[in-house]
Amino acid sequence: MYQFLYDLIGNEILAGLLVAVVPLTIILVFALFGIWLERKVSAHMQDRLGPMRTGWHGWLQTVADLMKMLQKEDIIATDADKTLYNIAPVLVFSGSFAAYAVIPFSSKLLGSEVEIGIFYVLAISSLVVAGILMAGWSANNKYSLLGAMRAVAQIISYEIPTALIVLSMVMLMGTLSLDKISQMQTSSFWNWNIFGGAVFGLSKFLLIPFMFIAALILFISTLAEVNRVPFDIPEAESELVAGYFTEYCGMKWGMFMLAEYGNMFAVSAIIVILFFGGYQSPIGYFGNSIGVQWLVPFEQGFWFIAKGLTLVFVQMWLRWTLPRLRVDQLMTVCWKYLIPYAFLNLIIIGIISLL
Amino acid sequence: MLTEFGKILIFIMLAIIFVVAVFIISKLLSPNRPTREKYLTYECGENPQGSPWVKFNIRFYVVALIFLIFDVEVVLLFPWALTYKEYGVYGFLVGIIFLLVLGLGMAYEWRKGDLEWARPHPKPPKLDEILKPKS
Amino acid sequence: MGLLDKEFSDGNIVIARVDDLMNWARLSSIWQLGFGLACCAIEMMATSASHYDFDRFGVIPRNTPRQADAIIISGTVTLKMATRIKRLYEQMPDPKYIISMGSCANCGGPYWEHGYHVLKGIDRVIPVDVYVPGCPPRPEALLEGLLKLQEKIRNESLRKKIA
Amino acid sequence: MALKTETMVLNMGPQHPSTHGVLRLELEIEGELILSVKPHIGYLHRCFEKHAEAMTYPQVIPYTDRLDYLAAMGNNFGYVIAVEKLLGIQIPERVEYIRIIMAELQRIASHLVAIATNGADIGALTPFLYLFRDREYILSLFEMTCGARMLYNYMWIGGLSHDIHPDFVRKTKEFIIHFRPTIIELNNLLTFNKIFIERTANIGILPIDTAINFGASGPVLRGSGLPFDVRREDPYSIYNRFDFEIPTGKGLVGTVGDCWDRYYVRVLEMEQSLRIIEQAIDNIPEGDVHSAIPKRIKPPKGTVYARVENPRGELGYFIISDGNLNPFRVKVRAPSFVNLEVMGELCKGHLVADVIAILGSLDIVLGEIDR
Amino acid sequence: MKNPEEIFELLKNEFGDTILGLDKDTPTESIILVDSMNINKIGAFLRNNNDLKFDSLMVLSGVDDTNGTKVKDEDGTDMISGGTLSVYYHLHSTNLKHKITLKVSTPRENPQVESTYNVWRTSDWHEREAYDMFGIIFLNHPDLRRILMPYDWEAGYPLRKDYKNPEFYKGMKVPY
Repeated sequence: MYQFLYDLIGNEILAGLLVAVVPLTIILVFALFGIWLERKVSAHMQDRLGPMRTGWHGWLQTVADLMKMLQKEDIIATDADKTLYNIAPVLVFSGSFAAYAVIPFSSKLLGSEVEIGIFYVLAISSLVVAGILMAGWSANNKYSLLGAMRAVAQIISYEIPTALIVLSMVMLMGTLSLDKISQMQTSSFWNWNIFGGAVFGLSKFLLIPFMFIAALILFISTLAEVNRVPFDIPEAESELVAGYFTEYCGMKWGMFMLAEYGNMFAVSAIIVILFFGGYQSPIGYFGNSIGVQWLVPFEQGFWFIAKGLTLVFVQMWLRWTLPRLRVDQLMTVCWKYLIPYAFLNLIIIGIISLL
Repeated sequence: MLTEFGKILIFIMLAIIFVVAVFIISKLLSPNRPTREKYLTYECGENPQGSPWVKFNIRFYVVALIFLIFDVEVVLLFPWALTYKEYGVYGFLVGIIFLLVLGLGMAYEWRKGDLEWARPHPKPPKLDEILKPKS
Repeated sequence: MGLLDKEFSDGNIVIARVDDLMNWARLSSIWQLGFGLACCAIEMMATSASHYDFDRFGVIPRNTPRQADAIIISGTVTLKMATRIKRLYEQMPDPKYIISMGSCANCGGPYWEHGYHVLKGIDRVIPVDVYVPGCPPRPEALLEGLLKLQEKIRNESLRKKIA
Repeated sequence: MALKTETMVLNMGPQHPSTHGVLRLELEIEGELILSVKPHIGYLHRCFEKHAEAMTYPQVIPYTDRLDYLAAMGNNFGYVIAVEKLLGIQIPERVEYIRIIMAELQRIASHLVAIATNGADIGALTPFLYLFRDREYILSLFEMTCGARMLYNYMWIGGLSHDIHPDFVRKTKEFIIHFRPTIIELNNLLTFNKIFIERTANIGILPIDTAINFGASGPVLRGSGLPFDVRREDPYSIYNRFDFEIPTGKGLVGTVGDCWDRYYVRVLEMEQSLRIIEQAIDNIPEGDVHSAIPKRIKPPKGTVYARVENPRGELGYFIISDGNLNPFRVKVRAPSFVNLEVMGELCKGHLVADVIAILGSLDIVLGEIDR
Repeated sequence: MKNPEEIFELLKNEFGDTILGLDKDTPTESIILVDSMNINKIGAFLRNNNDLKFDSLMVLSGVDDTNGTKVKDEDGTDMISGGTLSVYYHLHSTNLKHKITLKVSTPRENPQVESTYNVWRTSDWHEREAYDMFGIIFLNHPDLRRILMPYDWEAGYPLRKDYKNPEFYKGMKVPY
C-alpha cells in the first residue's frame, strides 16, 4: 500500500499519512457501527427493539449521538488539573490507535511492516493505562479516582497473561511480525493456528488442545485489558457512577468511547491474527478461482473484518449476560488462575514444538 | 527515507491531530455559559467533603513486584523464543531453567500471601458488642 | 423516514439546514440522567424496560450529569432534595432540557396542602420544558412527553442557544 | 508494611445509580475498604402523618398507596385492617379472598423489582428486563380490576372499590402457568450464576440475634434463619386457611444470613405466593364487595396496632382515634425504615462494591423510609 | 404466652411505683403507663426476663396528646402550652409470641425520656424521628439529630398540632 502510494505521489510523508488515514476511517466507521451494534444486540437480547427512530432500524443513531456530543458544552471543573485533564483523552486514543499501525487488514493494506509487530502492540497498549490514570487523577473527583486506581491495577496485571500467551505463539511461529504470522496460516481453515498451524504431522494434533486453551486465556485477558464486562470495574456503572470518566462531558467523553471501541476491535484483530488465520479466508479465494488477481486483497480485507466482528459480537454478548466481578476477585482470577495456566501452556507448547 | 518506525510515528501524529481537530470543532459548535455551580466537582449532588487527592494505597508494591517478575521475564524471553529452535533441546532447556526459577519466585510470592488484593474481611455484627454502651 | 424527517419546504438557506441537522441530532439522542425520586421513578423504569422501551427514541440513562442532556424529575421533590436537584441541573453541560414527570413534580401533587416538607412544583427551582401530568403518569404519557420535548427541540434555533 | 493512608469520605449521594431512590450513604473509606457507613435519609419525606391527621379515614387510603409504592396493595391492606379492627365490623368472605389474591400478586410484583434491581446493581442487566416484562403481566391484571398500574386505592374500609373483572380468574391462571418456568429461567440465569454467587455469598452476614434486636423483618430476618412471618405468627384476614411454607436462609452457598440468602428467600417466597393464589383463585365465594362499607366512619375513642406481612417486612399501623372523623394520630412502622438501620453495622470491613450488593439485598423503598 | 394483666402484675411487684397504671377500657389494646425516667431499666428487665423475653421493639411512636390549655398567639393561631407529649412502645416477643404496649408521658415544655438505645438498637432511628417530629429529647442517645427534616430546619417540630409552616426555606416558598 505504502509503496503503491509512494510511486503515485512521490512524497514519503504524504504517502505515509494517506496510509495512516485508511485505518483511521476503518476505526471511525467501526466505532459508529460498533456502538449501534452494541445497542441493537443488547436490545434484542433483552426482548426490546433498540434505536428505531433515526433512519431504518436506527442505523443513524450513532451519527446523531456524535453530532449531539459535538454541540455539548465542555466543562472542566475549577479544581481539576487542566493540562492533565485535556491530555488524557489524546493519550488514550493515540495509544489505542497506534496499535493499528502493525495490524495487517489484508496482504496489501498494512501500516508499517516493522519487524517486531506483536511486541510493539504489547508495548503501545500500556500507553492507555497512563491516559486512564491521568484522566482519573486530574478530574479531582472521588469516583474517577477510584475508577482510575482500579484501572491501573487491572490493566497492568492482565498484560502478563497476554504477554505469556503471545510468547508461546511466537515460540511456535518463530517470527514477531503479524504479517508473516497471517501468511503462515494460508489456504484452508485447517491450517489456522487454533488447529495447530500449517506444518503437518504429529505435533499438529498434539497442539490443538493447548491452542484452544491459549486462545481462551488470551480472550479473557484481553477482555480485561479493554475493560469489558465481566471485568468493566474501572467504569462500573452501578458502583462508581461512571468510573474514571465521571467528569468528562461532550466530545472528550466521546474520545474515550471511540478509544474503547477502537481497542475492542484491535484486541479482537490480534486474537484473529494469532489464532484464526488473520486475513486468510477459510475456504480459499474466489478471486484466484476466477483468475482476477486484484480482487484477492479486498476479499482478505472482508474476511479479516468479518472475523474481527464476530469476536466483537462475542464480547458484546458477554457484556449483557454476565454480572461484574469485584476488584479482588479480578486479581485472583489473573494471578492465581490465568498466569499459572499460561505458564504451563507455554512450557508444554515449547516441548511440543521441539518434536 | 521513511523508516518503518517513521510510519508508526505518522500514525501517532495522525491520532493526535485527529483528536485535537475534534476538540476544536467541538469548541466552535458548543455554547459556553460558565456559572459557578457548573464548575464544582460532581459528587452525587452533595458538597464533596475533603479532597480526593489523598495518599492512596494502590498496593503498588504488589503490582510492581509481580510486574517485575513477569513482564521483565517476558521481555527477556522474546529473543530466546525466536532463536531457541536452532540450538535444539539445549536451547530450549536454557529458557526452561530461566522460566522455572521465575516460577519459583511466583510460588514464593503466592505462599507468602502477597498476591492477596484488598480482600474484604467482613466482621458480622455481634449483638453483645453492639449493645455495650458507647464508652 | 429520510435522513432528516423534516422536509425542506421553506427557503433552504444553509443556516436553516445546519440548524435542522443540529436540532435533529440533539432531539434523536436525548440522554436522560439516570435518577428517580419516587413512584414515578418506577414508572420511568417500566418505560425503559422492554414493554415500552425508551431506547427506541435514542434515550439511554447516563449516571453522571456531565454526560446527560435531560433530567426527568420523576417523583416528589422535597425541600431537602430541591437544593441537590438545583446543583445537578447546574452541573449539566449546556444544551439541557427538563421533563417534569408526575403531578408531584408539576405542582406538589397530592401533597400540596399539608406537605410542609414538599416543594410545590420543581419549576420553582429549575426551568421546566415539558410537564407530564398523572400520578404516576402511564409510560405512554411519559413517551408522549418525550415526543413533545423532541417537538420543541426540532423548532429550536441553534444560534439563539449559543448567543 | 501498612502504608499510612488517609481515609476519604465518599458520598454515595441522593443521585446514585444504585441507591434505589434518594438515599445518601456517607462512606468513610480507606483505599477500597470501608471503615464506616452513615445513611442519611429524609430526601423523600412527604409528611404522610401530617396528612393522615388532616384527612378523614377513607381519604387516607390513597396516601397509604404512596408509602411503599412497590407494594401499594399491601399498604392498603394494613391500614384497612387496622381501621376495621377499631370499628369491629365483619367483612364478607368474597372481599377477604380477593384481598388475599391481590396482596399475593403484589408480593410477586414487588419481589420481581427487588430481585431485578439487586441483579442490576451487581452488573447483570438482562435479568432486570426479563423480570420487568413479567411484572408488566401482573400490572395488566391490576389494571383490569382497578384501572391503575401502580397506586390503586383499591381496598376500602369494609370492602373493595371495584369487584374483580369477569375474566380475571382465567387471566390469573394463565399468569401462574406462564410464571413458573420463568422462575426456573431466573434461577439458571442469575441465582446460580458463579459470578453472582461469588459477589453475594458471605457478604453482609447478619446473625439472627442481631437481626431480631435491630427489629429487622421480612426477607431480611428470614434470610438470617428465623421463620418469622406475620401471616403465620399473628394471622390476619383468612391466611390461616391456606397452607404455605415460610422459606428461610439455609446458607446453601455461603453462611446463613448473607446477601445470597436474603436474595434466595425472595425467590422462594414468589413460589409460595403462587401456591396461595392457586388455592384462593378457585374458590372465591359469591357476594357483593360493597355491602359492608359503612357510610360514615367514626370509630370509638381508642388505639389499635395492626400489622401486615408486606414484601419488605412487617408493616404496622398504630392508629389513635379520638372519636371524630379524622384519625388523631397515625404512625406507620415501615419495614424498610427498620431494615435500613442494619446497614451501618453490616458494611464494616467490606469493599465499596459490596455496599451496593448489601443495599440491594436489603431491598429498601425510600417512599416508606421517609414517609 | 402472657396477657397484659399478668405482665402488669409482674412489673408492679418488680418496680413498684414507677409503673403508674394499666388502662384496659379503651378498645383493642391495654396500655401500661410507665414513668419516663427509668424506661431503660424496665426495658432491659422486659428483654432479659426468662418468661417475658420481649426481644423486639416493633414500633416507638411519639404522640402530641393535646391536653394543654389553648393560648391565642399574636397572629391569631392557637398555641398549646402545658399538657404532655407521650411515647408509645409496642413490644413483642419472637419466641413467646405475646405483645405489650407501654406508654410514657413527659411535660410539653421540656420533654425528656430515657433512651432505650442499648436495650433495643432499633430504637435508635425511632427516637431520632420522635425528636425530629415532636422535639422529645432522649437522654444519652449517641447522636440525637433530625432524621427526616433537613438538619438546619429551625421552624420547630412539624408533627406538633400547633406547628406553623415557615414562609421561606433557603429561598424556596414553602406553603402553596
